Amino acid sequence: MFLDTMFLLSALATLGGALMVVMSKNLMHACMYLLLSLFGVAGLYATLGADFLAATQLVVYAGGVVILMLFAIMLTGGVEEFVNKFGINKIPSMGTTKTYTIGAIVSLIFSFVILKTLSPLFKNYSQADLPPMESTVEDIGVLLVTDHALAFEISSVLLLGALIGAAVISRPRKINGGSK
Amino acid sequence: MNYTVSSIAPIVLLPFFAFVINAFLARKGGKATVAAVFLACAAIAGSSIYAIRIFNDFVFGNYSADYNIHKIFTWFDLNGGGQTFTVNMGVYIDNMTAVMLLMVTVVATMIHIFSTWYMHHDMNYGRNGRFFVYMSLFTSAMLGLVLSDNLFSLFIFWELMGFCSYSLIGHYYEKEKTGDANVKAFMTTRIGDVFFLLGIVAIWNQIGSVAYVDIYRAIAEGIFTNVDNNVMGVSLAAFSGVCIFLGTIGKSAQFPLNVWLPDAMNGPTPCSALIHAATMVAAGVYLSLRIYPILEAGHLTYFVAVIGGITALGAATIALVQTDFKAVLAFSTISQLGYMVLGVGVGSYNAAFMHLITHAIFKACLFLAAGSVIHGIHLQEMPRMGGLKNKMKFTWIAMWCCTLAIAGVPFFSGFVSKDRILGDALVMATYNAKWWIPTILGFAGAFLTAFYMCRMMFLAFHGTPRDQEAYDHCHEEKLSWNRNIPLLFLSVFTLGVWFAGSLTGQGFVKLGSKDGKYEWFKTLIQKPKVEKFVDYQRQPWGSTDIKSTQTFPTAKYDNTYGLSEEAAHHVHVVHYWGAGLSVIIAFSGIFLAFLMYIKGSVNPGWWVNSFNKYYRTLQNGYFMDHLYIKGFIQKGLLPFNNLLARFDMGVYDRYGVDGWAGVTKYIMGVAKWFDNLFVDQIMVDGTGASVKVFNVILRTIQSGKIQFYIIIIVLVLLGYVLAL
Amino acid sequence: MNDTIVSYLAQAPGYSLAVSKISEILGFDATGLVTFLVFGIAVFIVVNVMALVGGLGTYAERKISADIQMRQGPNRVGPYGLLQFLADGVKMITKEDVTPRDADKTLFFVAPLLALVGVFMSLAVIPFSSGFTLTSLNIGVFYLLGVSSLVGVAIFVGGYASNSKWSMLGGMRGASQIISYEVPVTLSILAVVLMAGGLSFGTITEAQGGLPHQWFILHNPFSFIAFFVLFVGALAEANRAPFDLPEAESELVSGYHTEFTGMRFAFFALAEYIEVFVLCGVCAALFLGGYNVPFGLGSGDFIIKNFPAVHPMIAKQIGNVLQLKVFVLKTLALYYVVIWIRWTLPRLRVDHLMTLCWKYMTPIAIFNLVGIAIWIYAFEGKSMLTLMASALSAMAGSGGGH
Amino acid sequence: MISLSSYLIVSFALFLCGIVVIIARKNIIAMLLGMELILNAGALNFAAYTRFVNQNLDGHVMSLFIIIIAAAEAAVGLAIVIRFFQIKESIHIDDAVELQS
Repeated sequence: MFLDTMFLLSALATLGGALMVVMSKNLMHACMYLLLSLFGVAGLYATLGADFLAATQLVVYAGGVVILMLFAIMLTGGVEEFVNKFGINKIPSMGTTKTYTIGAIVSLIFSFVILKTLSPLFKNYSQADLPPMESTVEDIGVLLVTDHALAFEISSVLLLGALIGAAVISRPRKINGGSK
Repeated sequence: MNYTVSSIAPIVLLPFFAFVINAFLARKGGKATVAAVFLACAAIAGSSIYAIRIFNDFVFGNYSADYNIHKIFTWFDLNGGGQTFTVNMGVYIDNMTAVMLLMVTVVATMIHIFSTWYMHHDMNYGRNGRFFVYMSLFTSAMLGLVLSDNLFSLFIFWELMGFCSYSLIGHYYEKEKTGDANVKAFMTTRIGDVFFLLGIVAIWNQIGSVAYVDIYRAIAEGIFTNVDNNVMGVSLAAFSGVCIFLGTIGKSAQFPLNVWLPDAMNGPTPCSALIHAATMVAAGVYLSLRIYPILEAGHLTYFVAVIGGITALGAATIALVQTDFKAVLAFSTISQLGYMVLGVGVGSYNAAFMHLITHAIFKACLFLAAGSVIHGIHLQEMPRMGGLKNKMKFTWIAMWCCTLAIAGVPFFSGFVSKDRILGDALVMATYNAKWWIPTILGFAGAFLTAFYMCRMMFLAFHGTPRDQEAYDHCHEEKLSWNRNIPLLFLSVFTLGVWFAGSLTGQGFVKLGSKDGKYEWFKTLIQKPKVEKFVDYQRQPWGSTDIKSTQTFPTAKYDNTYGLSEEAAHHVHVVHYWGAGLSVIIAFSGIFLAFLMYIKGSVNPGWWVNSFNKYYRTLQNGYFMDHLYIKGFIQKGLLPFNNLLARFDMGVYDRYGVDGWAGVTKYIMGVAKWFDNLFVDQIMVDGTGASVKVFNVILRTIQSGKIQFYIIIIVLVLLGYVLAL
Repeated sequence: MNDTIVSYLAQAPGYSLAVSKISEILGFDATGLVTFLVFGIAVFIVVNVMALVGGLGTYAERKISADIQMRQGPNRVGPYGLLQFLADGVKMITKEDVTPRDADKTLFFVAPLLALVGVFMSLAVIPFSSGFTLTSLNIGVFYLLGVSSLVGVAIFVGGYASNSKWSMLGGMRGASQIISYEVPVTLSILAVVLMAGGLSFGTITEAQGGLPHQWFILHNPFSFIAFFVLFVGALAEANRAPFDLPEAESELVSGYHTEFTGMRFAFFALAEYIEVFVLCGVCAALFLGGYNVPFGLGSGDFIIKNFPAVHPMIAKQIGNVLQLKVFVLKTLALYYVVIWIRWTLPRLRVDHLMTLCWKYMTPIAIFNLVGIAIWIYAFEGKSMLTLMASALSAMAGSGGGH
Repeated sequence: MISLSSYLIVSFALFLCGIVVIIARKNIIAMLLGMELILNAGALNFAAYTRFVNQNLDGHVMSLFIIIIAAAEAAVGLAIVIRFFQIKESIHIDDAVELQS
């Protein structure tokens, strides 16, 4: 009962947010809806008993990724040019009816592909015979340093690489020709 | 006795933490540096508390002589070729370690305290607390070396100490001489270390482990002397023994690698006291005591004894004529290290170790006192000193105590240890005539030791001031605690009763007892009995030591050396002769010095003028530096290098490289023709033309627009799914 | 999975009786409904008390600053001016609610609410006492880190939505400051987690004791440093002086809330004061022993042992009240320090702020983390003072042989 | 009554939304938003299967790695976007068609 309610609310937040990310004409608003959607996903994790994942989702997305996105929007905002260097009209950056139609068709094709390939493998499981939820923090911690130690190490190297890479790429430097 | 990791690890970790923190803290200057100095002193004092606990348990704990604590943990595993190769690290504490730990921590504490006085002015010259940073790291490394349970981790700490020594010798880096001295010290010991590593590798190769216990077991099982395990035609024991002993020669400044130690005196005096007198050079002797069974199995004892004897006498003769205050002490250090090695060679195991301990204490005290003198009078030349006893009472007292100890005067510690080494040498000489050589070298050195130490004392402290100006400028000694307490504390331990008596059981000192506990040092420190290690069980890291007192009967010192009554009687008689002889020698040395420098009835100037050639030879240390640089490096290595270079340029470059290039050039000409005709015109251009055709098609697809790519991917997926 | 305040109240003897009565009246199993209601009431109480604390925070700030500057401070409304914050609230409500013409209306509306939501969400795991914790989540600390970063988003969005350059700069400063300082703060918290062996506030608090030498701040030298790293980082995360660059009035008028008026401004201010309270509470719970009361007074053992006549349940309640008092006392002491710092230290420059974070506090925090790991490995988790005591006793006790 | 398929439907819808965003938008940052949606859909699937099928937490670890990778991707991606903006003064995807500026 409680879980069902929570699931419905979270799913509503997730899908509503995602849909508004699609529909919204304002990038800033889209970003805020993405935040809503990610909170919804965190809620879904919580209903799945994945408490650690839910908290990680909050920490990483709400605290990190969304603010980064907002920063990027801020730093790259400005007047939009509607004509490219060849003088041809550009498609508006938030999309037009035409692009949305193409997107819808592509997603339909994608859903067809996925359903066609994966539906024979699908088997439903109901909630009736599930064990009660337990704290997963300790087990995940143990798994990370035993079975998945290599992946853990590699991801730490990846994060370090991302850190250095991001710092190096976005560092302002002189460009020949004197633009910014 | 329940030892867990947390009661052993702090000994090493406290100074190490102090090093890590001070590395950041000390360079800030001002109060931060003061805090860093305090932290360094507190850390070593803290680890001495743990060391005292261990010492206390081992000495007063009524355990047998071969009781030990040995804890190991797996450092890393190497898997390959179906074999698992486990490298273990661990701590190994037996009686020798316990005594050594106490000596290192207490002497280091005293030297740290003294350094706070001595290095006080140094804080302002941009160096700040760097000295204390390295002292902490050094102490930590030395303690780690003492606690190591295998040769490999010992080697790691050994090298770490070498590095610290390098840094500390070069403390006054603005002087050019200092820069040369630390490089020299580093490079000279490196020669020995290369061989040491070679020895470790040889042992590892044969028995798959370098832990002491495994080495002892392998010796007991005869692996070291087995003919199948010969290395380069000699037995494994001889090969590895010589190699590791070369490490000792380098670190303990034995002949012929003794040239670095006198130059190392360029460092601050407290660092000389800690590193080049008390601990690091002693580490070499400690190592040779640890591998004593290998030396014995390889029949190397005579070689070791001769090296020790040569060093003892040679350094003593050089010390006779030195005029620099610290140089005398430096050469006397080399000489005393020679005695220790001689002790190892003649099989006087516990006396060699005892001399290590006693020497560490009195030589540290001597160096601190020397630091006190130099700091007071601002010069190091003895001919310009004299009469200083009126200005520096405490230094004078401390220094006389140590001088008497090093000269081997009865009731002082040096007599107890050195006399026993010489006595054992004499015993060996009575068995086999070839042992007379090291024995005579040793006795002659003892005479010279007494002479030159007293010469130093008389020149510096007695008589009238020879340089009135320097004397007048010399500071009056004030009663400052961090200067005098280390001196007096250490000089108390130059008395012989601490080492000759019985600290255990009934009363403090018990001389002349016929049975039972007699001379704690002899009881505790005995040669490792390799047979006991055949069924040796290791304790895992983190376990509590569960052995209880009951399982270990009280140790007894076998007064007859395990010999028959007749042989034991012979040994005793020879020992009495040796003791008598060395007392006579010591006093005659002192008397001669008295005649020369106080009474004036023998004129030293006449001797110098008459034997000027020999005097100059000694003054320059037998021209060994000269020999190495002019003879070995310039005549030997440099021409060889030139020859190699010439070979490289003339033969290898001209005929090898250039010749090969010529051949290639010719082949290339043929290839070029073929290339032009077939490859270029037909294949390359043909491919290009065909690519051009495809290019037109692909160019339209490769628009650079990512979304278009995604759509293509999706369409391909769709096609794939439909085709299934 | 997790204890809540409801499961604590359900231990009371009358609770299950009441639930069954209500079920009888309503005709269906009302356990869920009652749980929901009770929880709702508890949340209502906490939120309102916290709003009150936030309001009193503004009063305290003004009073303490007046004290530091040798002024009187507010003293007209109520005794000692205690009701000043209510008067301020009334003023805020009655003010005109201005929205700039070019503002992003939706986000301008959402931003203050987002700030308040982020702070109130973090109240869910604050351990006021062993019983009175809304939910003692098993990932409490981690959850708190996650939701408190919503405030950063709110500040940023508020700055953006106002469409004013001061607000914009303030918002960007605020967001960059908050995500930067999250690194040392998280690392310091991780150090505590390492010592306590759990992410729950309950576990961390129970791992400490009532007396100062049992607190984590004195556990080892590294944790001593870690506390200050956490505290300074918390100041920066709550945009308090000397890190109040997002609202630096000398440069940015009033920073991200320049354009906000009336209740919207009040929401931001309230969020800031409550967040300071929450972060002080976190510092107290992680390092200063949290709600632990010494001598077993907190768990009621003391009373049960010495006064057998008292019912154990009552003893426990008394203990709980004591715990609540201790926790609030520690938190308020830190709150005072925060205000004190604000009126003592000058503001940092932006580049100094970032230098402090990335070049000093982050390396120190990493060093602490490694140091604590080594400490725990080397000394088997014993604290510094325990080790000293055992070393002393070893010295004293080893004489005479074993 | 919720079951595995409920979660899969949610994640499927999330995934399709992401695809639409990526195809329809011409703004690079907006496309990155779509990427986040897609990654979340994947991570959600892992967590759902862990809960309903085998309960062995490997799925959680996998989701964790997905979150990590999403964070790294966002950081590097946005850095590239900012750099791109510095060079081209545009974040329109159709301006990013050359390998050389």
